[in-house]
Amino acid sequence: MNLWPFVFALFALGIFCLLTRRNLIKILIGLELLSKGATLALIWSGILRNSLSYTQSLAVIAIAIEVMVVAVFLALVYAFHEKSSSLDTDDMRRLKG
Amino acid sequence: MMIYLTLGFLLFFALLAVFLRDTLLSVLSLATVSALLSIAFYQLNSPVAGAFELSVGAGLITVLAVLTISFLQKRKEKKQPGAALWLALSLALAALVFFLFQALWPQVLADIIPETSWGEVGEILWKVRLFDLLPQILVILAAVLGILALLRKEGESKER
Amino acid sequence: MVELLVLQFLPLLGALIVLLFPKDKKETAAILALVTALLELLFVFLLLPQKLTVYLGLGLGVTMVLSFDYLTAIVLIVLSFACAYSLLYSLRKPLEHERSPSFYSLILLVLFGTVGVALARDLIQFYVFWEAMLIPAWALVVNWNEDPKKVRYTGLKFFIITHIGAVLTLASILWIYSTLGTTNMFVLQDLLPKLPVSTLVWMAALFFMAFIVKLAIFPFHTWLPDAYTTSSMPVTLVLVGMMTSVGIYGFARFLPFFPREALLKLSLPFLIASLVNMFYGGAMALAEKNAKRMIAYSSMSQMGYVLFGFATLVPLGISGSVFNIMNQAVTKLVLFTSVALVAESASTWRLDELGGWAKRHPFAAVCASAAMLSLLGAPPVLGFWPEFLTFSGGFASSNYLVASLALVASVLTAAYGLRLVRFVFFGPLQKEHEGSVIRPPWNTSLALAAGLLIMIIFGIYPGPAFQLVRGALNLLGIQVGG
Amino acid sequence: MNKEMIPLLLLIVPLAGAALVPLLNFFASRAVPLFSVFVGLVTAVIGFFLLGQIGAQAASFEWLPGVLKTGFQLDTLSVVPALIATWIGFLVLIYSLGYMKHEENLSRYYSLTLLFIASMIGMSLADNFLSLFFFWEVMGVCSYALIGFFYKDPKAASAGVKAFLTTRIGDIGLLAAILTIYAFTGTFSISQGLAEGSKIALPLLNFIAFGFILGAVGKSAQLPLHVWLPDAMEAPTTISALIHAATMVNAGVYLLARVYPLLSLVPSWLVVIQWIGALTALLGSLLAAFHNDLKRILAYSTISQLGYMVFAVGVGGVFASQFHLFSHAIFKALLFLCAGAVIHELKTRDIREMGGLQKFMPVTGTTFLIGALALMGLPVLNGFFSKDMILEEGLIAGSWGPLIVAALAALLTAYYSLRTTAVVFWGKRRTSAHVKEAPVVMTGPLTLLALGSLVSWVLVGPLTTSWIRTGLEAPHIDWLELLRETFSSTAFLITVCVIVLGFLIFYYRRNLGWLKGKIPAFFKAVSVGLGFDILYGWLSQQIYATSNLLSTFFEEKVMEGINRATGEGSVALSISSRKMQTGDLHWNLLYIVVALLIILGLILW
Repeated sequence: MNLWPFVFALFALGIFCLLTRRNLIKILIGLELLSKGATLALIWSGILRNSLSYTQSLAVIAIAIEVMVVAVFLALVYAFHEKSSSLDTDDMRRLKG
Repeated sequence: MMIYLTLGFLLFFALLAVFLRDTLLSVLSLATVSALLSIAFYQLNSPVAGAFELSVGAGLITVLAVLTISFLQKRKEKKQPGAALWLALSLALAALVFFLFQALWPQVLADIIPETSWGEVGEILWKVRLFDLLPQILVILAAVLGILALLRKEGESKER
Repeated sequence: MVELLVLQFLPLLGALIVLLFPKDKKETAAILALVTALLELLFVFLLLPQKLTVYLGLGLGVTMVLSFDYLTAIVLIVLSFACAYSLLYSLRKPLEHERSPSFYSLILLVLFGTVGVALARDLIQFYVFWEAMLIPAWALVVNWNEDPKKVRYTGLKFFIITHIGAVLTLASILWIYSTLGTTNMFVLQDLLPKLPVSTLVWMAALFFMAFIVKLAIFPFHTWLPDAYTTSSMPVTLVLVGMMTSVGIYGFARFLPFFPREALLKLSLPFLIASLVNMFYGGAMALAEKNAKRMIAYSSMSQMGYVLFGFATLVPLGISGSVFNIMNQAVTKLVLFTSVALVAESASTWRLDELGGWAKRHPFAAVCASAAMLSLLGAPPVLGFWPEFLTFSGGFASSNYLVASLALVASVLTAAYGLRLVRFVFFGPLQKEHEGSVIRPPWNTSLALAAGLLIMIIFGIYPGPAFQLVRGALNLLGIQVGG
Repeated sequence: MNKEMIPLLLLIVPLAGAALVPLLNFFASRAVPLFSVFVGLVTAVIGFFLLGQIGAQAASFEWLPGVLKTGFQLDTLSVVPALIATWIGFLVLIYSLGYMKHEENLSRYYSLTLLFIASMIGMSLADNFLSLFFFWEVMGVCSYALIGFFYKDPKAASAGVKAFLTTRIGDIGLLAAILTIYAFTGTFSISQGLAEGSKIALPLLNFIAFGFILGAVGKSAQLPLHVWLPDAMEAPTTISALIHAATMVNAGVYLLARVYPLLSLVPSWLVVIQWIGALTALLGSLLAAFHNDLKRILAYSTISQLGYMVFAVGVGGVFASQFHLFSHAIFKALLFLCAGAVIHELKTRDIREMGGLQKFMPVTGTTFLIGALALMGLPVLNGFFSKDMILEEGLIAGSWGPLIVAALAALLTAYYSLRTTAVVFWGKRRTSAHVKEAPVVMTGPLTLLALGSLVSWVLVGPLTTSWIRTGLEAPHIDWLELLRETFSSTAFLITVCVIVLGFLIFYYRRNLGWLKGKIPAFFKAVSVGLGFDILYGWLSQQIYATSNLLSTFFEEKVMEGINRATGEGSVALSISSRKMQTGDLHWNLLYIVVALLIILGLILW
C-alpha cells in the first residue's frame, strides 16, 4: 500500500492551482490543497513509522494553523476587494519592483 | 482497499475545485475534499486528525469561505449561484453519506495500522508537543487580531 | 565597572533626552547636548590614570567587552572635544531653521557610536558600533546638506563607499572568527600569531579596509570631498573631527593586534598608497577653486601622512600617527571654522571671490594661519611634532626614498596651505565687502580660541600630550624612545 | 639666580614678550611698542650675561619625552649669532619706534619680531638638531608672516609665500639629513651626531651632506634658491634689516659651520660648497650692480656676502666665515636701516628718484657711507678684515677657481657700493619731496651701528680666545696681530687691487656705456635676474597646470566616472533584475516553488 502518489498528486494540483489561477479564492483553494496534501503526508508517514499518535497530534496542530492562515487570507481578500473591488491577482501589482 | 477509493474521489473533487469556474462551487468541492480526507484519516486509523479535519477543514473553512464569497458577491450584485449551489450541496450531502457509511465500517485496515485513541493523542499533544501548542494559541490570537485589524481598518477608511 | 558603562551610554542617554525636546526648544536642546559632550570629556579626564575592563553579559551568549586604556582615552578626548566643538559652533543665534533637536540628537548618536568603537574589545561589537556610527553620520550628511542638487548622490556615495569598507572588515572579522572561534580581542591577541603569515596578510589587508576608506585613501577617497563640501558646517565638523579620528584610531588599535611579520608584507603597499595620497590630494587641493573643497582635499592629503606613519611600522612613525589623532582633529576644526566665518560674511566659498579678509576678520585670520601652519607641519604649532615623528619613522625604517618623497610632498602641502590663506585673507578686499572689523559670534570665537590655544600650547610644549601617546603605545607593546 | 638658567631666560624673555604683546594690545595698544623695546632691552642685557657663560654647562629638559632631550650649547660659534640677534634686534626695535609709528597692526609686528628674536636665539643655542630645526622653522614662519605684513599688497602676500616655499625646499633637505643621522645614531644631539658621523656609511653620508647643504642654500639664499630674498624686500625695512640681512639668512652659514666636521668627511661636497658660495657672491654682486631698487640692491648684496661666507666654510675657514658673518650683520643692518630712513622720507625705493640727500640727511648719509665702505672692504673697517680673512683662507686652501670668481665679485661689490652711495646721497637732487633728517630713535641705532662697523673687528682677540676655549679650531689672534697679518698677506694685495679697480670702474662708468650696446643680451638677462625667477615661475606654473589637469580630467572625469559607472551599472543591473519582480503573484509563487524544489533536491542528494 502506497499513498505517496496521492500526496504528490494533491501537491501538484495545489501548485498548479496557485500558479495558473488568477482568482484569489482559487489561490486559497490551491493553498488548501497543499496543506491537505501535507496533512495526509503527515498521517501516512506516521503509519509508516508506526508513530501514529504523535503524527496525529502534529496533524491537529497543522490543521489549526491552517485554519488561521485561511482566516487571515480571507480577511486579506476582503480588504483587497474593498480597495479594488476585484479578486484578480493581476490587480495586485503593488508588489511590482 | 477502500482507502484508494476514498482518495480517488478526493482527487476528483480536488480537480473539480481547481477547475470549476464558479468560486462557490469550487469552495464546496474543497469542502468535499476535506470531508473525504477526514474519511481517509478514519480509514488510516487516525480518528483525532479525521475529526479535526472534518470539523475545521470541511466545516469552519467552508463556512468562512462561503461567507466571504457571498459577502463580496452580494456587493458586486452578481447573479445568484442558483442551480450550481444545489449541485454543490447535494455533492456535499453525498460525501457526508459516504462518510457515515465508512464510519460504520471501521475495521478495514486494522491489521496493518495501529490503533490510536483520543487520550493518547491528547497526552502527546499536552506533554510532548506543549512547545508547539502554546505558540499555536498565540498564533490563533494573532490571527484573530489581524483579522479584526484588517476589517476594522477597512471600515474606518470607508467612513472617511 | 559602572564608569565604563556611564562613559559608553552617556551620549546615548543625552541623545534620547535631547530627542524628546519639542522643536521650539532647540536652543535648550543644543545646550543640553553640549553639556553632555562636555561631561563626557570631563569624565574621560577623570578616568584617565586608570585602566579598566568590563565584561557585560547581554544574554543569549552575547558578551560586551568594554575596556579603557590610554589609546582609548586619547581618542575619547578628541572625540568628545570635537563633538563639543561642533555643538558649540552650531549653537548660534539666530539658529538656522532646520536645526532641530533631532539634529543635536544625531550628533550625540555619532558620539555614542564612536565612543563604542573606542571602547569595544570584541570584534563583532566593534563592527556593530562602527555601523552605528556610520548611520547617524549618513543621516546628518543627507538631511543637513547645502547642495540640494547633489545631496542624494553625495549621501549615496558616502554610504556605499564607507559601507564597502566596513563590509570587507566584517568579512575579515568573520574569517578570524571562523578560524579561531572567538572575537574577543584579548584572547585573539594570543591566538593570532599562531596562524600562518600568508593567511594573516590577507586578514589584515581586509581588516584595514574600513579604516582605509574612512581615511579616504586613494582610490577610495571620492566620498570625502563631496561629503565635506556639501554638508552644512556643523556636519562637516563632525565628519572632520570625529569620523577621521575614529579612522586613525582603528589603525592604531589594530596595527599592534596583527603580528609584525604579516604587517611587514603590507608595509610597502601602504607606504606607496600613502605617497600617492599625499601627492594626489595635494595636487587636487592646489588646483581647487572652492575653499571648502580645498580643505577637504587637504584633509585627504594629510591622511596620507597618517597612513605613512602607520605603514613605517616603526614606533616613532606609529607614535606620530597616533599623535595625529589629536593634531588632525584640532587643526581641521579650526581651519574649517575660521574659513567658514569668512565664507559666511562673503557668502561665497570661491577663492577668486575672496581675499583681504584679514582686515575684517583678524581673529579668523590668525586662527586660519595657525591652523594652516599646523597643517603643513611648521612650528610653533601642534602639527610640527606629528609630522616630524612621521617622517622620522620613515627614515628610521630605512625607507629613505619613500621618506624623501614624502618630504617633497610636504612642500606641496605648504604650497596649497599658503595658497589658501593667501587667497582668503591676504590681498585687497573686494569693494562691496569694505567695512569695519566683524566680531564673530561668541560661541565661534570661544571654539576657535580653544582650538588655537591647544595648537599653540602643545606646539611649544608637546610633552604631556606626547607622554599620553607614548603611554598608550607602551600598553600596546610598542616602546617609543628611550 | 642660577647661572644655568641664563640661556633659558634669554630664550623665554622674548618668547613671553611675544605672547604678552597680543594680550597687551587688548588693554593698552599704545603701550605695545614701548613694551616690546623694553623686552628687547632686557633680552640684550641678558645677552651680556650670556657672554660669561660661554663654555659652561646649561640646564637641559625633556621636550618630547623619550625622544628629544634638549639643552643649550654655549660655545662661541653658537653664542655669536644669538648675541647678534639680541643686540641688533634691540636696535631694530628702537628704530621701529620711529619707522613703524604710523602703521596699523603693530601688535602683530612686534609680537612676530620678538618671536623671531627668540627663535634665532633658540636656533643658534640649540644643542640638538631637532630643536635647531624647530627654531629654524619658526624663523621661517616669522619671516613669512613679516614679509606679508602689508598683506593688502598682493606683491607682499606673494613674496611671503615665495619665501616660505623656497626655504621650505631647503628645510626638507635639512630635515632629511637630521632624520638620517637620527636613524643611525639614535640621538639628535649635535655633538654626538658629529662625533659618530664617521661611522655612517659613505653613500648616506653624502645624502646627509647634501641635505645640510640644501638647507643652508635655502635659508641663506644661495644659488639656486636665492630667488626669495629679493622679493622678501616687500617686508618693512626694519624686518629686512633684522631678518633678511643680519640674522636669519646667516642661519644657513651657521649651520654649515656647525656641521663642518661632518662635511669635511666628504671633500667633494666641500668643493660644491665653495663653488656655490663663489658663484652666489658673483651673481649677487652682478645683479646688485645693475639694479635700481634700493632695497633689492641691498638684498642682492646680502646674497653676495652670504656667498662669501659659504665659500669660507667650503675652504675650511669656519672662523673666517663666522667673523665675516659678525661684521656683515653689523654693516648690512646699518645699510638697511639707512635705506629705511631714506625710503621713509621719500616714499619710493627707486634710486633714480633719489640723489643729493647728503645735505638733508647728514647722519643717514654719513652712516650709509661707512656701511658701504665696510661692505666693499675698505681697510680698517670691519668688512675689510673679515673679507680679507676669507680670501686668505681661499688662498691657503688653494682652490683657485672659486677664488678668482670671488675676487671678481669683490670688484663688483666695490663698484655697486660706490654707485649706490653716489646715486642716493651725492650729486644732483632729483626729487621735489620735502626731506628732513630722521628722528633720534632712528639715527641713534644708525650711529651705534656705524660705530660698530668701524671698530667691531677689534673684538677678534676675545672671539678667537673663547673660540679656542670651547674646543673649536682656529688660530689665536688679537687685533694687533690681525692688523699685522692682514696688511702683510697676499690677500691684502687682492683686496687692494679689486677695490682700486672698482673705484676705476665707478669713476669711468659713463665711459662704459658703450658696453650696453655691444652685449644687450647680457644686460637683458641681468635685468630679469638671470632668468631664475622666470624659470621657477614656469616650473610652478607647470605644477599648477598638472594639478589642474589632474583635477579636471582625472578626478572629475575618471574617478567620478568610475563612481558613476558603478552606480549606473548597478542601476542597470537592478532594472534588468527588476523585471523579475513583476508584482505578479504567480511568478512569486513560481519562484517559491522552484526554490523549494532546489532545496528539496539539495536535501535528498
